[in-house]
Amino acid sequence: MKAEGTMIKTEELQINIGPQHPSTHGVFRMLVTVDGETIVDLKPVFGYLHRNHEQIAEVNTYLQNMPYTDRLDYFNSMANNQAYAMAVEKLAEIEVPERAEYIRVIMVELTRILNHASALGFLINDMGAWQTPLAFGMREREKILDLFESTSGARLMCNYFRFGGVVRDLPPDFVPRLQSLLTGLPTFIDEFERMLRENEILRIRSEGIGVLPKEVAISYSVTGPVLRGSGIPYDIRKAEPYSIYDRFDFDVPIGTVGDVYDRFLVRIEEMRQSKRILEQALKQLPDAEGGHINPKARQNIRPPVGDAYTRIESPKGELGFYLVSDGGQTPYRYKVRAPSFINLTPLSDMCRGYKVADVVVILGSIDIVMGEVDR
Amino acid sequence: MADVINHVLNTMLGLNAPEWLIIFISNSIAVTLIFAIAPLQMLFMTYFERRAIARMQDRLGPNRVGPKGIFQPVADGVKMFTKEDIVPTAADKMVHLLAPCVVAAPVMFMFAVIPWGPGMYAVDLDTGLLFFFAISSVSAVGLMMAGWASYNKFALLGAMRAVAQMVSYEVPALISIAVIVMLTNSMSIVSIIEAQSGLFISQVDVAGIPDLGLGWFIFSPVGLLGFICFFIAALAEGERTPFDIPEADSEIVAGYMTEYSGMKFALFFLAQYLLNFLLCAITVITFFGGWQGPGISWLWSMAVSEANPAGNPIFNVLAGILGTFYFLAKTYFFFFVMIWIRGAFPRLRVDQLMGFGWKFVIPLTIVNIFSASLWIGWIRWELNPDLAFLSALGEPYSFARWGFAFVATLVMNVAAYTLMTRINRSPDETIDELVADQVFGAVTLR
Amino acid sequence: MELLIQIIFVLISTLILGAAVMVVRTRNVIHSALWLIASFFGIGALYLLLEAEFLAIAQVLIYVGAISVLILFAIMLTHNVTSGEGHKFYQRWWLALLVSLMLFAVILVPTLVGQDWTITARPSEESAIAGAVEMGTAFMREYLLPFEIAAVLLLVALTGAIVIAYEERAQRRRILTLAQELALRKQQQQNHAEE
Amino acid sequence: MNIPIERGKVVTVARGQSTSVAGFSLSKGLGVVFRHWRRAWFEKQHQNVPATASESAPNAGNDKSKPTAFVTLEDMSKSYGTFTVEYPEQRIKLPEAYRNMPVLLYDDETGHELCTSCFQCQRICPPQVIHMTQAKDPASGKPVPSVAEFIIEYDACMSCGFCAEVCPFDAIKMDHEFELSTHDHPSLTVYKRDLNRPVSYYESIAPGFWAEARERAYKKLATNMKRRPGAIGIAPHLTEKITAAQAQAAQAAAAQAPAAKAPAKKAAAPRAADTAAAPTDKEAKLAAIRARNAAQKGGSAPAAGTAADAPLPTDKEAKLAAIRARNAAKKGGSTPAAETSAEESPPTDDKAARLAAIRARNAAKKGDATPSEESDQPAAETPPANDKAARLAAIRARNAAQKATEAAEQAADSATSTPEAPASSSEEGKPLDEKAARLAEIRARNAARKKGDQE
Repeated sequence: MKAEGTMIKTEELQINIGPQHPSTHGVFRMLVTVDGETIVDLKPVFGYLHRNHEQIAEVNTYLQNMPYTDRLDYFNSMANNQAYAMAVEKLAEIEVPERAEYIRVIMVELTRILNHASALGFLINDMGAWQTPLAFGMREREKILDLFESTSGARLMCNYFRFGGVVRDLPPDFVPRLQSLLTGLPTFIDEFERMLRENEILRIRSEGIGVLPKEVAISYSVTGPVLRGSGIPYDIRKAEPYSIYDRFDFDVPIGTVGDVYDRFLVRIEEMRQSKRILEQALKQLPDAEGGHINPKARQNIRPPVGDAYTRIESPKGELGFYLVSDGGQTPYRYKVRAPSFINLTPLSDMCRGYKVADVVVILGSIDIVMGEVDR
Repeated sequence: MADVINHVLNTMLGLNAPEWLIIFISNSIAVTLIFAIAPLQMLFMTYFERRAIARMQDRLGPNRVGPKGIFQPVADGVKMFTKEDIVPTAADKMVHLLAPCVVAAPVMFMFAVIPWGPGMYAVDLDTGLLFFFAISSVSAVGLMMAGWASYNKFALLGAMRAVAQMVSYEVPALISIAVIVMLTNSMSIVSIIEAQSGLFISQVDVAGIPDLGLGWFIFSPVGLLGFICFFIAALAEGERTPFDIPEADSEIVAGYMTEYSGMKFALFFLAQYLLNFLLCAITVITFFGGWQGPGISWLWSMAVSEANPAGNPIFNVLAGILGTFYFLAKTYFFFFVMIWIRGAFPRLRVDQLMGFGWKFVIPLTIVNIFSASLWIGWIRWELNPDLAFLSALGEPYSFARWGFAFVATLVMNVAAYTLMTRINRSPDETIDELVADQVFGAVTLR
Repeated sequence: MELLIQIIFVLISTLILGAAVMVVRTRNVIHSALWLIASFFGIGALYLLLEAEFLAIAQVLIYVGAISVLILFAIMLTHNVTSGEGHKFYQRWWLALLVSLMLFAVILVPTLVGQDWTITARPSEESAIAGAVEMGTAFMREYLLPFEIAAVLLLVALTGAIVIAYEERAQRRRILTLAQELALRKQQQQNHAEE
Repeated sequence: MNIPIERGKVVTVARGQSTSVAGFSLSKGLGVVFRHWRRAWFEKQHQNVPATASESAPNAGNDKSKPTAFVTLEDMSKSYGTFTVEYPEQRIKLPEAYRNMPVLLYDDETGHELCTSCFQCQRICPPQVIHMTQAKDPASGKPVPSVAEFIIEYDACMSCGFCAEVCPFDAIKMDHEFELSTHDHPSLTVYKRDLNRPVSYYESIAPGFWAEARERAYKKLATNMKRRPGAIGIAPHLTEKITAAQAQAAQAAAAQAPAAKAPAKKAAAPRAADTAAAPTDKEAKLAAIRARNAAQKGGSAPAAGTAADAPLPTDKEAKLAAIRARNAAKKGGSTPAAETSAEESPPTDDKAARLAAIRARNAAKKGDATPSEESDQPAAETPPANDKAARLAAIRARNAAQKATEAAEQAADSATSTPEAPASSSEEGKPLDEKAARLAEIRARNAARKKGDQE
């Protein structure tokens, strides 16, 4: 599509970024057509990590699916567990005791901090800083993973939630260690911000890059920090408060322009809000003995015929589970609404007109995990 | 070096060796020394870098091979030797083989001009600085050859960017060095270092205070701005963050080094690290007084040199050791600053890098030349009857003149710096500029 | 010492001539450019032999550092010049040889004949304008005019290049980012609304 | 686009024009990095922790020549100092709940495995990697509550921990051993001989969990041991040792005081290295456990220490004396061991028949018995994932036919002993008439409740 006549014939180059590439966050390929340095068109290609998750789910019983949900967004296994557990509880009408709800909120908010800390680390890494911000982010992530290990037994594949509560109660040393983590967190976030927020090089590389205007964000049904970066204050924990999120007060950070810099600042602000929620949850944590699970809840359930869709605010966006039960032990249909997959769709529009070096930064700012995209 | 050998052979051992034999021996010793020291420097630098950047990231760095990981570079070297050297079939065999040599050879040339201590230099060219930068521009040709010979799209793109970056950052590097040449009236590196002795830049030796060798150029505003611009240009020349576009860019995998493996890759690596060492060395030589430091001149006055051939060679050795210590300490401090910057900053995009170079660094260096000429004018010009106002300042090289020049150039340089930063924050293309482009017919809406 | 210098001189000149011939003979354009660089190096070495340090270094800096990189850039950026074929000798190569010999005769022979080949004593140190200092003062004194004319010439070339680059950039197809496109479309709707 | 937000406000992130002169904020970044560099030389973030007994014991898996120091992140608020843990020399202290690969437990003293192959874990396992066969009494051919062969495919297991949760006998637990990398892939299909771990080992790695499960486990083990004839159910590598110890104890008892029925007393010899073998007898084993329970409860620990590889007892006579004393205590207070009818019934040859017998009895029991106290887990009949499960399904189908004949006979003398029978799931084959009726009634009740909620 070139204007005729005086145009200087420039040859369009097809560059393949990925699937095996240092900065594509997992196995993901982008076929980029480039005119000189600017990008004309970008075709994302994925499916390399497809593991037939939803078909396996239809063969397994409801309980047996729980460990598989850890492997969806392998960064936030607790958030996936919560979404799935809430979907089944809604389907089979199982109540969750108070203490279990608080434990769940604590775990998911810890996952949010861990996810944003490492997502920002990877984003700055794509911009070229040699792993120093990532090393700081990973240090905080290690601390949180130690807490997960002492409660659920595994660092990444926690498999900690059950229908009606959680597997086992918090270990005795969990609360004091979490409190010391929360005291240490502000130094990490302030240091991260002090190091990078005003940094000229970071501003040049991220201001005005990968702009996703409001209307386009809504039309692509993008959710999570990407949507809030474009300036729309939509957070499911506020818009449709599930579990006990209506008992905590926290703010919803939004950006103005919707570029990489806004999404960077929104994620930093969200880490602070998660810290606020954690502090309130720790104060209100009821210490009912054995309150971590509803005793009457049976794990091998046969939910009555019907369907249920629940959605939670996972660190990457709106994570939804749609379950259809035919009364049997295995779900008839099991669908996951993966936020990374939906947030990935506007990538081609967001990258058009920018330089090749910006593609990787824009992809990093969307923060995708291929396990969730390909399922 | 030659006079020491002459002294040792003739006076000490008494055999009157012919002139050319002495020169031959001293030069051959110097060359073997350099060819031994350079790779060792490179090995230590890789280890130094990995340990330093590890500590910045709260980790330990290599500590398994040998005590405290000392032999890690040796292990890397052995690995490089044993790695298979893959040459792409479609590659241009000869050029692919020659490229690393053309990149590494000039770097060894540049060592010839670097003085490690008082009297310890391989050759004292009276155009030393110019030689240094002339030879460094030859490696750009080597990069071009590597990029082209690998017959790989990424390598070609990377080579083009690398050469564009090196050529476009040579300009500010040379101009900011020209300022120092103006101050010292000579391009010979040895005389530049000797000019930085004493206490103050204006070679005004205050009575009673011995020559502490602290008269470095960095202490004058002209030198300070020159240092800032030169160090930025050195970062770009040595492809260090935030300018390491060609080497580890996220979209062109490893730039011009993509198709190289084994020992050829190690040669590129060697050339890059030695270039970084040399750029730090030149920064230290021109702005921080090379091997100058307290105690050097006192030792050197008693050593064997043209000034007093009857000196005791022991002092040569002592002065040499102290000089080398100062020189290496400063150089490794600046290499640490390079690592430090690498640990803290992200990378610039190619067009931003070029824009930064041409719109920020080069204008600053030109302003610096202007303020340097003012500096020289104020301090050195003799009394001129019709320039009455100058005589008010006292005779040349006087303290008053030096103070006045200091203040004036400081104000000019700081003003230039802030103005440049203000100008360069140009916002993105506004909508009406877009519309204007549309008039050109170039903007087509989909 | 004289003999040594003679030997070195012969070596360097064979390097230069050999490289120059290879520049013409090789098929691959890039190889010929590289041979050209080799010959530039040779000339630099000759200057050093004549102890004109500054000239040798200037030669290396300018010819090998800048101009050859420029040539390589030009070769690589133009599209199909580097394919390597099309270097066949023309059938009538002898005609080309004849013309070049004629040219050689017309220009060079009269100057060579008129030259008196006696080697005078080596010029003394101070009169040789070889050092950087003498060259600098010479530029400012005897050769000020050529210096200024060269400066003006370079300036003209520089501005010319910039103008061409701007024109080319203006005509290059502009790819709008999403935000710019939306803003432009909104602006156009406003214009239509006003009409 | 305004979305109502309670208990919090919408915060617009301040992009703000960088006020400082260019380069100043760059130096702020440098300042942060330098502080990390400076403090990394002196401070460490992981604190050293004393190693517990089990961890410092040299792990047979791989030779840890250097003494391993254990570290953990006690104070998590520290943000400076080196964070590296130098792995083989330093190790992070594994929390109690840490789970890697499942292992089977066997009691130290009696050598009996806790597992009664109730197939719960095989059914619940998501990747279907657990395979087992039930042991049979060689004489009568009837199934015995013990496992003959137990296989876990360690390479496919995702250590989700379901088997440990589901096991009613606390027989299978998640181990803390993670250094399992090996060259030969077949070795990752682990058989029972390599899966067995002594209870004392598990107690050392997860004291809290074992304390909770200890009571329940031992009570069940006691009843199960009663129903295991001969040396069935003893961990394979201990069989000769235990049988040897029992035989030798039996001769001593016979020589000393030949009782009327001469039940051979089994000397609960601790796992001596290679004492002579003696015929075992079920009552003797039971006696040993009850005595040890009593002794342990009473606090006067008998000579046998709980550490798995306790040092060899000084001499045999001291042990014998202790055992005889305990026997005397037993004769006085022990409740008559009810002989469950299971052993006398004619031994059918294959395992499935015995299974059917158990299920029949359960069905009868479930009809009148109150719901057993631990959560009733009718294992759902997972569709056959691989060929073994298919064969099992076929066997179960044949059982259905056989069950009708035996139901009446078993129902008469259903066991009165404590409800320890494995709550094996109701079968999905041709349901018994009253079971189907009951199921239908439950579903009706659910539907009613759901309609009630909708109004």
